[in-house]
Amino acid sequence: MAQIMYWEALRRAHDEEMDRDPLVICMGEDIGVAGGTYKATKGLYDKYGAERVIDTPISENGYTGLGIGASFLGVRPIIEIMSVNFAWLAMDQLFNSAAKVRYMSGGQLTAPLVVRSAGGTAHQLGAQHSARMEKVFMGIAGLRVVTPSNPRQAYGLLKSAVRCDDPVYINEHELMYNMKGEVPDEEYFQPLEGSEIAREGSDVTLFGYNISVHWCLQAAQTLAKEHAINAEVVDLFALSPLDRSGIAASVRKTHRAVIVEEAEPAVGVGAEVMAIINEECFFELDAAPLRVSAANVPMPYNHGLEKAAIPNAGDVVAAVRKMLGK
Amino acid sequence: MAQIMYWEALRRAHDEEMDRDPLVICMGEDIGVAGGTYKATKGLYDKYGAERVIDTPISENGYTGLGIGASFLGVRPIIEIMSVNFAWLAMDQLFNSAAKVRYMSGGQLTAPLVVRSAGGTAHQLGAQHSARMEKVFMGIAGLRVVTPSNPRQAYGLLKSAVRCDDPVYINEHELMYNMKGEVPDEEYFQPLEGSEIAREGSDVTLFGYNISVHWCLQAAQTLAKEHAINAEVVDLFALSPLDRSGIAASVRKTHRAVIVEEAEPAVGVGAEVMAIINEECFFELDAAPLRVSAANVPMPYNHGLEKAAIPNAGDVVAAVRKMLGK
Amino acid sequence: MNVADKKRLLREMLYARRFEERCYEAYVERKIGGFLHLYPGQEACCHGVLEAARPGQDYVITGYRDHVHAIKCGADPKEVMAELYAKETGSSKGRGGSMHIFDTGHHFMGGYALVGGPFPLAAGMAKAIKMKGGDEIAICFLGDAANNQGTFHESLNMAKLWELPVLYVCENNLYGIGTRIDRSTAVIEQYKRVSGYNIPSAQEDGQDIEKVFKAAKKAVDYVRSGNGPYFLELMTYRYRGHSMSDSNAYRSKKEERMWSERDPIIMLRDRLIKAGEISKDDYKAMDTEILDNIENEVIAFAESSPEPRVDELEKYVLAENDPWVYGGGR
Amino acid sequence: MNVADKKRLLREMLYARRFEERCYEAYVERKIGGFLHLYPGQEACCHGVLEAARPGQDYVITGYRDHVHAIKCGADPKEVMAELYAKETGSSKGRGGSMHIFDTGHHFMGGYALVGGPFPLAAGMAKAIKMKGGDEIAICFLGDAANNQGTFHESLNMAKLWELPVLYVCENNLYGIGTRIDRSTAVIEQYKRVSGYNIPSAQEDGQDIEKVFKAAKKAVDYVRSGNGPYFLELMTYRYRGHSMSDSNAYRSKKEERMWSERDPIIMLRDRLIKAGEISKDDYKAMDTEILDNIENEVIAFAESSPEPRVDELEKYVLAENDPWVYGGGR
Ligand SMILES: Cc1ncc(C[n+]2csc(CCOP(=O)(O)OP(=O)(O)O)c2C)c(N)n1
Ligand SMILES: Cc1ncc(C[n+]2csc(CCOP(=O)(O)OP(=O)(O)O)c2C)c(N)n1
Ligand SMILES: [Mg+2]
Ligand SMILES: [Mg+2]
Repeated sequence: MAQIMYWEALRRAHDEEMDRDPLVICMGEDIGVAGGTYKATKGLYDKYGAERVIDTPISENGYTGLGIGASFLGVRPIIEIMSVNFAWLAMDQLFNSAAKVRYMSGGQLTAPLVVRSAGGTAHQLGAQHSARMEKVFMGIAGLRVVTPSNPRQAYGLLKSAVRCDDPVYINEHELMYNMKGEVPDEEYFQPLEGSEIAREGSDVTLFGYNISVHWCLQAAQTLAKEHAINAEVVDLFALSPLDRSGIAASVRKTHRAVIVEEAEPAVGVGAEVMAIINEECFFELDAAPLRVSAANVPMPYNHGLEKAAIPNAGDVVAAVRKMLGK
Repeated sequence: MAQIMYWEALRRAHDEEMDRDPLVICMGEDIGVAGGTYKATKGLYDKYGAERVIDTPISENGYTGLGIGASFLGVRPIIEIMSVNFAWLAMDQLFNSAAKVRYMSGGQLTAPLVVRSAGGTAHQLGAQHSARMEKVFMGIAGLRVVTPSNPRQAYGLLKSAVRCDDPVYINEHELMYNMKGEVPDEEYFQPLEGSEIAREGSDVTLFGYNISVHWCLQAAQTLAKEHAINAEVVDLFALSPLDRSGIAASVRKTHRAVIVEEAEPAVGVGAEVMAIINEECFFELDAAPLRVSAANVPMPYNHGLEKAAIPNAGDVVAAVRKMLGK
Repeated sequence: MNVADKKRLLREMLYARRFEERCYEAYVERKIGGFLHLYPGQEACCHGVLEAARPGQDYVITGYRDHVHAIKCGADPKEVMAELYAKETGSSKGRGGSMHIFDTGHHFMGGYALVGGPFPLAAGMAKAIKMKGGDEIAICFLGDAANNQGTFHESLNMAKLWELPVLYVCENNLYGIGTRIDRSTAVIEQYKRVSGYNIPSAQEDGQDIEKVFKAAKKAVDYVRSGNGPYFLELMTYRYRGHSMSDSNAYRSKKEERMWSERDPIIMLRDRLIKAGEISKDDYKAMDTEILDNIENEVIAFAESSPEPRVDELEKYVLAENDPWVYGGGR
Repeated sequence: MNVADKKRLLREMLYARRFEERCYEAYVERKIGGFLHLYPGQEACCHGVLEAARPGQDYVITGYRDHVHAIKCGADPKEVMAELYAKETGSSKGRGGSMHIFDTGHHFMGGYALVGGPFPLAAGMAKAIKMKGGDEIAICFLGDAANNQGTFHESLNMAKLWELPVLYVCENNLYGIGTRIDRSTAVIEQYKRVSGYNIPSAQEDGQDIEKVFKAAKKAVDYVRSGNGPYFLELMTYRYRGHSMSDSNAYRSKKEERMWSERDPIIMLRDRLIKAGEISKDDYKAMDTEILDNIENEVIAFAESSPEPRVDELEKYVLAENDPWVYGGGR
C-alpha cells in the first residue's frame, strides 16, 4: 500500500477509468494543457488527447450542461469546477437537468456524470472564493453527494462515482490536495453510501466529513490525553444520502453527539445529522447534541478574522468539555 | 380592514412603494405589459411606465445582476423570478454579488434589492416547475429570507423588504395568490425577523411557514376537535434569520415540536428548527421532535403521486398523534 | 420531396394539429393537468426540419412545447397522450407530463421546461456522437426568446469551438409568452445573432414546409458532413396562447389574421389540390380518419390506461441496485 | 492629450507598475495573502480609457485584477496596500483583499472574483444613472476569457435593448489563466462578438496609451451622449503569470519577448524623450521618487496599520439597526 497525495489519488482514479473506458472524459477550466489547478488531471491531456481531456471556456452552466447531454448517450464525463463558488453558475443544469431527468423521463434517461469541485476555506481567498456549499448540493433529490476526507476515499469515491449510473457530486477541499495517505495498490471502490468509524470511542461521537474529520481526530487525541474522554469519530464521507443507521448506531453507543462542519450552521450538515439523531435515537441521548460550525459571515480576507470564522480542533474540544461538564 | 387577495396585497405594496419613491422599480419576465404571471404588478406598467416596470429578457442571472448593480446606486429593484425553479440560474449573482458585497467592501456597498419568487408545488407542474427552494436561500450569510403565509404578511413583508438596506428574498407560493385575508387599510410594515403565534396552544407546537402554516392550523383544529389535543401553531414568516427565541419560547411552553415543511427533508427548515430546539431547550422536550416533510423525489406530474409526495394536514395530525400516543 | 412525401407530410401535420386540439379539449375537461403548451401554427417547422433529417436516429431535444416533435421522431401518439393523462403507460410513465415527453428509443431526448436548458444538452449529445464516431446529428429546437439565455451564448461558442455536429433550430414565433421579441431582444433577426460564433446560419419562412425542408436539408447535410454546427431560424407563429393559462391579449387581431392566412397545413393542402394531387374530399376523408384515430385509439388508450401506483412514488429517483453504490459489491 | 498630460500619465503608469511589483515582493514575504493578480503590461488600458473618462465620477467596475483601476479612480494607494495587508485601514477594511478593492467614494465600485460577474452589475449601474438623470457613465473592464460567460450575452443584450450608458472594455491579453484564447473561443476578435447585440465596437492596440486614449475618447463620448452601450477591445499582454500561483509555463519566450518590446511605459517614455520633453535622468528621478513614495508612504502605512478586531468579525454582514427589520420601529 503506497502513501500518495490526495491529488495523486484523484489523478490515478481519472487515469485508470479513462484507460479502461474510452467514453470516460474529463472537462473543466485549465484541466488539460495545464493539468488542473490542483493537478488532479496532470499528464492526462498528453496521454488521452484534447478530445477526452477538455479545456473548457469559462462557461460553467454551459459545460456542465454539455457534460450532462453527453452522459445521456453513454459518455461518462468527470467535470471539474475549479472552485465550488463557481458552481452557483452551474446549479441550473446540475439540478434542473441532471438530478431530475431520470425521474421525469420515467427512468428512460440518466445522467451518469461526476462533478468534482474544490470547496472550503483555504488561505485568505476572500468572500467569493471560500464557499462551503456541500449543504446546497445535499438538499435536492436525484443527486448523490460524497466528500473524501483522505486519499484512499478520494481515489475510491471517484472510481465508484464514474461507474455509478447516478449523477454524483464530489466535494473536495482546497487545503487537502497535498495531504498524504495510504491508497491500496490494487483497484479499490469506496461505496457511495455509508460512513466510516475513523476512531473508536465510547464517551461521545464526533461527526465530521472531509476536512472536519481531521479536526475531530485531533480533538479526540487531546480529549483522550488531557481530559480522559474517549471520543468516537465518525467520517460522513457520504453526505447524500446520509448514513442514518451508522449515525444512530454510534449515538446508541456513546449517547452524545457533536457535529463538526466548516460551513455556516443554518440548514447544514450539522442540522441534518441532529435531525436524524432526534428521529432515530432521541431517547438514547444523555446530552443535547451540539454543532460546531463556522461563523455566519461571508469569509473575510484578513487572516485573523478568517481563522476566527472557521472552527478548529480546539473548538471541538471545548464543545465536548462543555457537554460533559469537564 | 379590507379582505383582499394575496396578489392584491403584493400589488398594493408595489404600488405604494413605487408611488412614494421614484427609485423603486420592478423587473421580471412578463411583469410589465402582461401585469405578471400572478398579477402582483398588474396595472403598474401603465401607471409608472416602461422605465420603472421592466419586462426583462429571459436572462435570470443577467437581470438579477442588473438589479443588484442598480441597487448599488440607490435604486430599489423588486425583482420577480417567475418561478423559483428558474432562480437556480440567478444564484450566482444573488449569492456571490448581493449577499457578499457589503462584507467584502467593508460596509461601503450594499445591495438593497428584493427578489420575489413563486415556489412550491402547484397543480401537476412537474419536476422542473415545482421546486421548493427556501432552504437553498437560507444557508448563506448576507441574505434575508422571508415567506408570507397570508395577505397581510405579503403586503407588510414586501413593504419592509423594499425599505430595508439588505437584500431580501421573498418566498411566495403558487397556490396562495388567490388566498383572501385581512390587510390593514393604513400602511403596515411586517418586521423581517421574528415569528407569529398563529394559534395558541399548550400540548404541542406545530411550526409552519408559508403554505404549511395552513396545514398546521387545519391539523390543530382536527386535533382539538377529534383528539383533545391543544396545539400551538407558530408561523415562521422569517426563515433567515430564524427566530431562535420565539421557537424556544413555544417549546418551553408545550414541550413538544413538530415542524411541517413542503420540501424534501434533507438540510431543510425542519432540520434547522430541530437543531435550534436541541441547542436552546433540549431538556424541555418531552418527546422527540418530528418533521413532516415531502417525499425525497423530484415532483411527479401524476396527481396521485404528487399528492403523495407532499404533506398535508392529515400527515400533521398523524405525526402529533404518534408523538402523543393518542 | 416528391408528391407521396408531401401527401404524407400533409397528413402528419394535420394529425399534429388535431392531436393538439384534442389536448386542448382534454385540458378543458380536466383530463390533462399542469402546464400545456400547444403547437398549432408551427407544424411546418418540426415536420420540415425532421423530414430533412433522420427522425428516430438523429437525436432531437426541445423545450416544453414538445408533443409534436416527439411524435415526428417516432413516439407513439397513444403514449404521448397517456403521458398527458398522467398514466403509467405514458411515454414518461406519467411522471413527466406535457413538458417532459421522452422517447429515448426513438432518440427523442426530451422536452425541458427551463428556457435555454436544452442548448448545452444538445451540444453534449453532439459531443457524444462525435466521440462514438456515428453519423447521427443532434438537433435542438428552441424558441426565439430562449436565445436571450446565457446558455445560448455558452453552448454556441463551445459547439463551434469543438465543431460539434449539432443543428440549432430557432422557431421564431415572435413572442416569449406575452413579450414581443423586439421588447426583449436587441437584434431580432435571430440568424444574425450567431455571427459572434462564426456559425453559418439562415432564416427561412417557417410556414411553408417545402421551403423549410429545403433550408433544413442544406443545414442537416452541412452538419452531418462534419462541418460543425449550423443555426436555422424559422419565422412562424403560434395560433394559441403561450400555454393554456395565457389569455393571448397582447397580440392584435390583425396580426393573428395575417398569420392564420399563412397556415402551414392549408398552404400545403391548397398547393396539392391546385396541382391536382388530392381533392377536397380526400382531405376531408383524411381529417375524419385522423379524428377517428385520435378518438378511438389515442384517447381511448389514454383513458383506459392505469395510473402509476402510489407505492412506486420513489422509483426513478436514483438507479436501482447500482453495484457501484456499494463499492462494486452486492 | 497635451504634453503635461502625457508626462502625468507616464508617472501614473510607472507608479502602477512599481506598486504592483512591490505587491509581488510583499506576497513573497508573506505580507499579502490569498490570490494576487498583477497588472504589469496592461497599464495603458486602464490609464488610457479612464483618462478619456471622468475617474472619480464615472462608475468603474472590474474583476480581480483591480488595484490599478482603483487607484486611477482616485483610491489612495496607501489604503489599497493596506487592504492587501489585510488591515483595518484598507479600502475594504481588510475584509476584501486583493480581489475586492472598493472605493465607492471615488465611484470605484469594486473588484469581483467571479469571472463574468461584473457584466450585469455594470449594466445595472448604468440603468441607475439613466434613471437618476446624471451624465456619468458606467465602465466595465473585463478580460477576454470572461466573454465566454453567459452573463456577457445577457448583459450586452439588455444594455443595448434599454440603451444604457455603459462602456465595456475588454482587456484582451490573449489568455484566460493558462488557456490561450483560440482554445476557448470560437471568434477570437472580441469586438466582432458584439455584432449579435448591435453594439458599436472597436479594437485598438492596448499598449500605446495615445491610441487607447483616442479610441476611448470616441467610445466614452458616444456613451455619454446617450447613444447606448459601446464595446472597446484592447489588445494587450500581462507580463506576469495569471496570479502568484501561476507558473506561466504555457507561453513561449518568443511571445513574451515580443510583447515586452511593446511595454506601454517604455513606449511612452521613449516617445517623450525623443520629443525632448523629458530626459533619461528625469525619468530616473521620477522612478526614484515613486519607489520612495511607495516604500515610505504606502508600505509604511500598510505595515503600521492595525488589524481588524476579531470581535468585529460579524460586522458588515447585514445592515446595522435597520429600522425596517423591525417593522419601522426601534
Ligand atoms: C429559465 C426559465 N425562465 C423562464 C421561464 C418561463 N417561460 C416559459 S416559456 C417562456 C417564453 C419562451 O419563449 P420562446 O423561447 O420564444 O418559446 P415559445 O414559447 O415562443 O415557443 C418563458 C419566459 C422558464 N420556463 N424557464
Ligand atoms: C465564474 C468563474 N469561473 C472561473 C474562475 C477562475 N478564473 C479566474 S480568472 C480566470 C481567467 C480569466 O481570464 P480573462 O477573462 O481573460 O482575464 P485575465 O485574467 O486574463 O485578465 C479564471 C478561469 C472564476 N474566478 N470565476
Ligand atoms: Mg417564441
Ligand atoms: Mg485574459
